[in-house]
Amino acid sequence: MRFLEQMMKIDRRWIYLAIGLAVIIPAIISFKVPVPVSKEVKKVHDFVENVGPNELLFLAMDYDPSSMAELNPMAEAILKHAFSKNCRVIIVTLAQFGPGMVEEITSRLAQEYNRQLGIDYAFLGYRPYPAITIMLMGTDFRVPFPQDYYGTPLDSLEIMQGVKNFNNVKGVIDLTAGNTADMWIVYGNGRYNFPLAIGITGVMAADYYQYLQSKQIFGIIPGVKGAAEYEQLIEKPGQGMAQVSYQLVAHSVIILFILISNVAYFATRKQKKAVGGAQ
Amino acid sequence: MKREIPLMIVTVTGIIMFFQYFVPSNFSEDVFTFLQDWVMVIGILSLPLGIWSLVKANVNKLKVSDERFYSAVLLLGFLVMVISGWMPDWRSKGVHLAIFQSVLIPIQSTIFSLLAFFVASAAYRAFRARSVLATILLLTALIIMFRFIPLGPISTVNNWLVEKILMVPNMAAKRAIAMGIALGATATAIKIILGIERTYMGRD
Amino acid sequence: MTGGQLILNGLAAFLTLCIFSFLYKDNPFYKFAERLVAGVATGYWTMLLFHTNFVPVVWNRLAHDGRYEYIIPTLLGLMMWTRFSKKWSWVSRYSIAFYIGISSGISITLALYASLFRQLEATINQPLTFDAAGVSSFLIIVGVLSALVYFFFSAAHKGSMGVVSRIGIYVIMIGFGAGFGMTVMGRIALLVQRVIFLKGYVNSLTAFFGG
Amino acid sequence: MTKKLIALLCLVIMSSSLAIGQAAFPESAGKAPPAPAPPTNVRVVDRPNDAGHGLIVKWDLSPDDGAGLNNVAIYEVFRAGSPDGEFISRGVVPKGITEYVDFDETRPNSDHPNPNFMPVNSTWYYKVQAISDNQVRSQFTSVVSGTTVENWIHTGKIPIGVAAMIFTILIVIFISSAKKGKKMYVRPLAGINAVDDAIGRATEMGKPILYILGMGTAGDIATIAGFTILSRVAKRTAEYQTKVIVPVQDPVVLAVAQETVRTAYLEVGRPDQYNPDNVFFVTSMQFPYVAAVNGIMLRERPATNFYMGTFYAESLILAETGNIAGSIQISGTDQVAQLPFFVAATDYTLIGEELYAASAYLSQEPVQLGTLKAQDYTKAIVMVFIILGAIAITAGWPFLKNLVTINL
Repeated sequence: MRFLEQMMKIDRRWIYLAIGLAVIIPAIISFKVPVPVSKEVKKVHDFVENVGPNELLFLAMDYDPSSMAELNPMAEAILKHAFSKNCRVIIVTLAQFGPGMVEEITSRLAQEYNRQLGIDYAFLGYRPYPAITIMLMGTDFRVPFPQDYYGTPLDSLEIMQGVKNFNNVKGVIDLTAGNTADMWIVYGNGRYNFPLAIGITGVMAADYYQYLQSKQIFGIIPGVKGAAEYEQLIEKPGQGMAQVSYQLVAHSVIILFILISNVAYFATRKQKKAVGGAQ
Repeated sequence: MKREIPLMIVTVTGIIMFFQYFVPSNFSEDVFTFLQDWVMVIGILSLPLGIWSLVKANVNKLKVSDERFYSAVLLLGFLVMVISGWMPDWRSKGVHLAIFQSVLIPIQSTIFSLLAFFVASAAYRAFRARSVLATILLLTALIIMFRFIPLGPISTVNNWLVEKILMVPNMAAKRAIAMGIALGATATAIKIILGIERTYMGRD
Repeated sequence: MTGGQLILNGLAAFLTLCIFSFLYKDNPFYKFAERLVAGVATGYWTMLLFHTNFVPVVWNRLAHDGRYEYIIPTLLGLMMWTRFSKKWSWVSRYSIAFYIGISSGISITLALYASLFRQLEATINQPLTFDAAGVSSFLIIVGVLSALVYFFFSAAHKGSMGVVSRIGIYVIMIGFGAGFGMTVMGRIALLVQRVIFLKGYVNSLTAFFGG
Repeated sequence: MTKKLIALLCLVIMSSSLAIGQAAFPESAGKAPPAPAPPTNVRVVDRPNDAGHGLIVKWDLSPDDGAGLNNVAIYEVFRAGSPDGEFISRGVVPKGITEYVDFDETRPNSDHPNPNFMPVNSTWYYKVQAISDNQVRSQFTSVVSGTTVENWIHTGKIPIGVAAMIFTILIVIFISSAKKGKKMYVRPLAGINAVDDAIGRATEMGKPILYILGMGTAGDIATIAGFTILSRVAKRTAEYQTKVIVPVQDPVVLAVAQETVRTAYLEVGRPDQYNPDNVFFVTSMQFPYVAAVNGIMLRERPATNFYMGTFYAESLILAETGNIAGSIQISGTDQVAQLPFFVAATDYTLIGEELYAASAYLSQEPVQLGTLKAQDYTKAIVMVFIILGAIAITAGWPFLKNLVTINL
């Protein structure tokens, strides 16, 4: 009882110390943590899993380097997944400062998985005005993107042979920090009715679950945690997992303190009642 | 002269800016940009008031022995930044940039990161089931935080719950609060323009 | 990493620790960092405003572009300086009047558009069908209505009104709990960045002196 | 929710996307596949609700769009300054779409000549072409023209104007009925009742009160609400001779806050007690400001902290430090995202609209209370609107929803 009473008015510095350690320890000793996988992320994973060896996946990486910390882990996980099972990927970016970053990620991972530009994947580059670009791609990828990012005409790319528009891809995954998701939903899925999933920053995720319910999208990858879930599913721990290990420890510490606080509160309250009951 | 005319100015400019919103013409757009610039220019040219207030307070503190060192640091920091800000290329190299990068940026992000500690201590103190309201606050926050903790099948249920909480009551609360704020802010602005709310103007 | 860069990073690391020391208790190191940053920030802000606002908006327009209508706001800005004098400080009220009048006029339509009309539209754009989407729109509407009832000032929250406003504040509290819980992640990430910075600095020190 | 907005945005965007399709369709090779029929009934109207720098080209679908040969892929719109001038492509839209918004409001200047700029009252000539899947172009439509018109009222924004008018009228009605002496009830607010106790506590302890106006400018309505509450607080502290410290981060806020406190002391007859140095400027930047205020809290140990205005991430840093210092804390902000932290870490929180209502509560003047009544009636109207709107949309009549959908 004495202990619990002390816990009621614990010096806040013990809490600070615990939080500090919760962040410092994973920084020194890295360890893997199991991540509970949500239904929405599993659906995206299963979708990519079911894309056949020569079938096409369309990946839109519509984010600027400012959202890199949250969205790059997702992009890497999806590309690793797709590349490792030999399905082909067409990549675009509808974010102004996206191209350099996207080029870096795709070429690095392609090298790692020994995938060939123009055969196994294509990076079409950037076009302004996302809504119109999406609609024009629904007509023909060659309309907004006559050439790819590297200046090769689309018709000369092996991957694009017989590939005209969204009818020729299995589905679209849009990674975004927000606004372009609406356009993919309205102008992409709305007009051309292809399966669409989005990966989005943690804070924005709450606003997009409604589209899941209305079946306009089939899956959501929310923030770093979603990326970690995806990494867990493909058993390739990356940045997402690393981030999540910090978060898991820190969250556990905070939850633990809340629980202690409540136990202490109820225990001391009962005691007080027993004392005060005589009056 | 000292109070009535300024209050009239508030009314007139307020009404002009209100109606401007509904007029898309070139003239109206020009008025909008020009008057917005007024606010900006008044703001910029008021900065000496702030600097004076800061410098005066710290020059006074130079006389207090306990404070002397700290106030000197403050004044020195200010002077070095202002003087180095006159150098050519001040934003891309030199003392100004070095201090910006090794003093301002690290201190700012460290103060911001104090929130990690304060989130925990605030949760420890506030999230006790003292009342129904505190219990609701506590339970919701716990459910949301539990999304990081792997608990097997419980996690599946928890994740479902997280999604529903974010989508329904969280959304409803945000919308209702926003609507209330819209009405409160509009009512206050209307009172200001009608001259009913005038404490900010002071009196002689 | 060069020696100079190492020293600058050392300063950054030292100041980082100065701020963290505040968590233990107020101390001279924290006070030093606090005052230093107040001075530096004010100096930085002054020069930033000078170069990016004063020069293009005031100076260039008057001295180069010949846009003499900008004399009016410039005069209004200078009138703020009458606050240095007790006798003439009332003159600054003219500037404040323009400042507040213009801002209030703009804010009415802005608040109504963003916080009322957009929210209303979002609340009533889903048909209340008998599927999951319909049910959650219905529940959102119930939540919004009861939370709005909580904000009624001129009626006693008793009887059925009391019940509804009670539900309203419950909904609001769930929203707050969710908001708090969701934010923890971002705040932890901020701290992780600082720890990684410190760890990187220690590594570069050992690399510099050890290797 | 955002669909309409996006639709509009999209149209705006289309008009700016200059001929991205052109390069895609070089002249077709080999045996010529059939050309689609051109669109019909082309006409040009003024772009509404603008300052006269745009036109909308409309047409009926080509007979081969979705029917006939069914080979139309896109439509391309061409424009010239005179009927026999050079026609330049302005952009393309996918099949199934029957209009194209053409606008350019970038005025040319000496550095950037802009031949495409569309001045007010300028006439432009258009023709449209359908292009097939196989990149075969139809014949051009005949040339039609239109003239840009400067609009003087934005029809899309009218609902906002009507709402503001109704609200203003309600405020005026309730204020005048309050002035006639009609008694008005307001329910108690815990945060408001705490203000007097908090000031009394500071007086008993002989410690100062700290008043934080947040990170807003003097033009933000939440900051102005903060000034009004500051005025009421300062009046009571002047009566009790308690010190009130106001550190600020904006020079205009500094001027107004000083004036507010000075007037408060004047109104309770203690102008000599007012010390302008207690309202002072710290620094303009968010976190350096927070560092300084934290220092003040731990050194001065104020009995009570008020947070009234616009707050961002600093809300919890300040409130937790105030808690360490053992102060009673009362907060209120218009920032929805920060409310959870104030609720958790301070003793009393004015939630959203309550912040604006606080000045009425503290003054108890009939004029102020009248506004609260007007706010309540408007809230009731909003609630009825939500109920009717939901019923209407479920029944398949979107007119109420369209009423609140603002097409900017």
